[in-house]
Amino acid sequence: MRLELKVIKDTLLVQIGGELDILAADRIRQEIDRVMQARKIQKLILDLEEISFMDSAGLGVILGRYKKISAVGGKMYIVRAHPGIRKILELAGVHKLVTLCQDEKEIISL
Amino acid sequence: MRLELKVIKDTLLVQIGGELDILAADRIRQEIDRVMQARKIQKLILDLEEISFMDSAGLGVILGRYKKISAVGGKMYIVRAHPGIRKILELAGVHKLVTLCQDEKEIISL
Amino acid sequence: MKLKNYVRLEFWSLPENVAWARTCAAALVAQLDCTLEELEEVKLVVSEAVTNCIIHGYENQRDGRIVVELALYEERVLEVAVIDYGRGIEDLEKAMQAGYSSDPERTGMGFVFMRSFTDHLEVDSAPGKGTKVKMVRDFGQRDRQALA
Amino acid sequence: MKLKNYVRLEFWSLPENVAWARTCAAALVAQLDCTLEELEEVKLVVSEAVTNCIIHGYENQRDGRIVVELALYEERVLEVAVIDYGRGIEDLEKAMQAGYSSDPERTGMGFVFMRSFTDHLEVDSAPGKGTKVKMVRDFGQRDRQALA
Ligand SMILES: Nc1ncnc2c1ncn2[C@@H]1O[C@H](COP(=O)(O)OP(=O)(O)O)[C@@H](O)[C@H]1O
Ligand SMILES: Nc1ncnc2c1ncn2[C@@H]1O[C@H](COP(=O)(O)OP(=O)(O)O)[C@@H](O)[C@H]1O
Repeated sequence: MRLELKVIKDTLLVQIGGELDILAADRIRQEIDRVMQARKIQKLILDLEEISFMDSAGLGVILGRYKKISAVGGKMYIVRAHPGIRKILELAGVHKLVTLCQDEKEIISL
Repeated sequence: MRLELKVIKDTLLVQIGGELDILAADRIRQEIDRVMQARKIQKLILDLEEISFMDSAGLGVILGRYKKISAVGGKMYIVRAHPGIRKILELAGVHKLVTLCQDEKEIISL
Repeated sequence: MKLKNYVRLEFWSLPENVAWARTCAAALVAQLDCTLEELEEVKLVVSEAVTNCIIHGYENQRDGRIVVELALYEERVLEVAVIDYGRGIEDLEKAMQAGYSSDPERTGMGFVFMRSFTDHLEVDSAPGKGTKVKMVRDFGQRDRQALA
Repeated sequence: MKLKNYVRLEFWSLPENVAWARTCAAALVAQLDCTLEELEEVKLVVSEAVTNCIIHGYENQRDGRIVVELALYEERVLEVAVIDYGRGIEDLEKAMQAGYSSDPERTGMGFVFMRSFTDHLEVDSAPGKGTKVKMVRDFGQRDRQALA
């Protein structure tokens, strides 16, 4: 699993690569929460382009971060999710809570 | 496993792709022997570039074909073997019986 | 239906073995000439069932024993069983509800995914004894419908 | 040495399961952070031992039972056991000789490869009962030598 976090003003951009399952979930959860605690983040963007697999443990990380950012009045976005990943997100209703976009350009300029 | 046979005059060029193990061995053995029986082959060239795995079952196919072509006074060549495959061929002493070459151009023009 | 191949995996309840188990399952099912998408779906349902053994069955203890049985039948039918000998499920009906989870960190979507990506799902559980999840996926259905 | 992970595969003596078994072995050993070359070597030795079970142990019968046990120890040590319950080996010393094969179609290089790509090879066989091949590969050797 690869994980890269970038803060641009009040935006946290998270790039996740590899298999997002129970093994990866803990590390991703911790790293995102650490940055969200240290900085005043209002936009959380997850870039899922490099994700090759995701199950409900990965979904749990996403929904958990959604709850956190919503609690502080922020917003969450998912960019570049492949069709397979998108199907799982939609089955779980994530698309109703989180905006799915092609890329982050429009979000950052908002 | 992928297998392609091409006859050019008295030369049989065999391109093998994928995993050369016990499962692939039978098919390769049969197809080569079929052509060698139908045509007067004097040069047998095995192109191993697309081989991703080979074990002693694959080695058995190679040594078996070496015996056949030698019995009719022909010669055998192996081209484009990767380092990992080359190591196995050398451990088994195949390089002392069969010429290992970079490509088939020089062989065909011989 | 004739059984064409059968394998059995047994392993410890370690989080790193979830990826291993789904890789082994997909590598076997590849013998049925599936599409990449179908293989991804097999990976998903195996991942869900095995993760449940670790998190719920053994409550993250690392020395639990998990068994995965994979059977390939004629006409491209796959049967998967995932078994643990852990705490079991008290109220199976509640557990199977979409969105229900006994763990606040989880989504309660595991059984939803298992049901969505298989043709048959059966759960057998005894509190204190363990849980067996059986799933059937019929990859040949489409071929047979096309012929009919 | 502390055991860190243990898995067990059980499967039928089908030629298509040789590729499956070596894929499963490599997928597990990847947990030790090996190089691609080292993983290829693991695939090779597992392939040799499992192929022997099928060809020699069960003489190509398709309903034999093969067991592969994989144990990962601390300090990156791998132990593999490949077991069949087939015909067994009469003369073990002869069988282990480089180039010896009881089958004219084979090369007699199987045990040579198993020995070349592991640090320890042990064969236990009883005629009529079966054969167990145990191999140990110490991937941590180099790390420890570099430190010393
Ligand atoms: N192997 C198991 N052992 C014990 N309980 C289980 C097992 N699998 C599932 N359960 C119970 O069923 C509930 C629902 O499972 P599931 O739909 O996979 O959602 P989740 O895993 O997100 O909780 C779990 O929260 C748990 O209480
Ligand atoms: N699992 C087994 N069961 C019975 N005999 C075996 C087994 N493995 C190896 N042998 C015997 O040992 C011999 C040497 O094995 P090996 O070095 O792998 O060469 P090969 O498989 O090419 O014959 C075999 O020819 C066979 O007689």
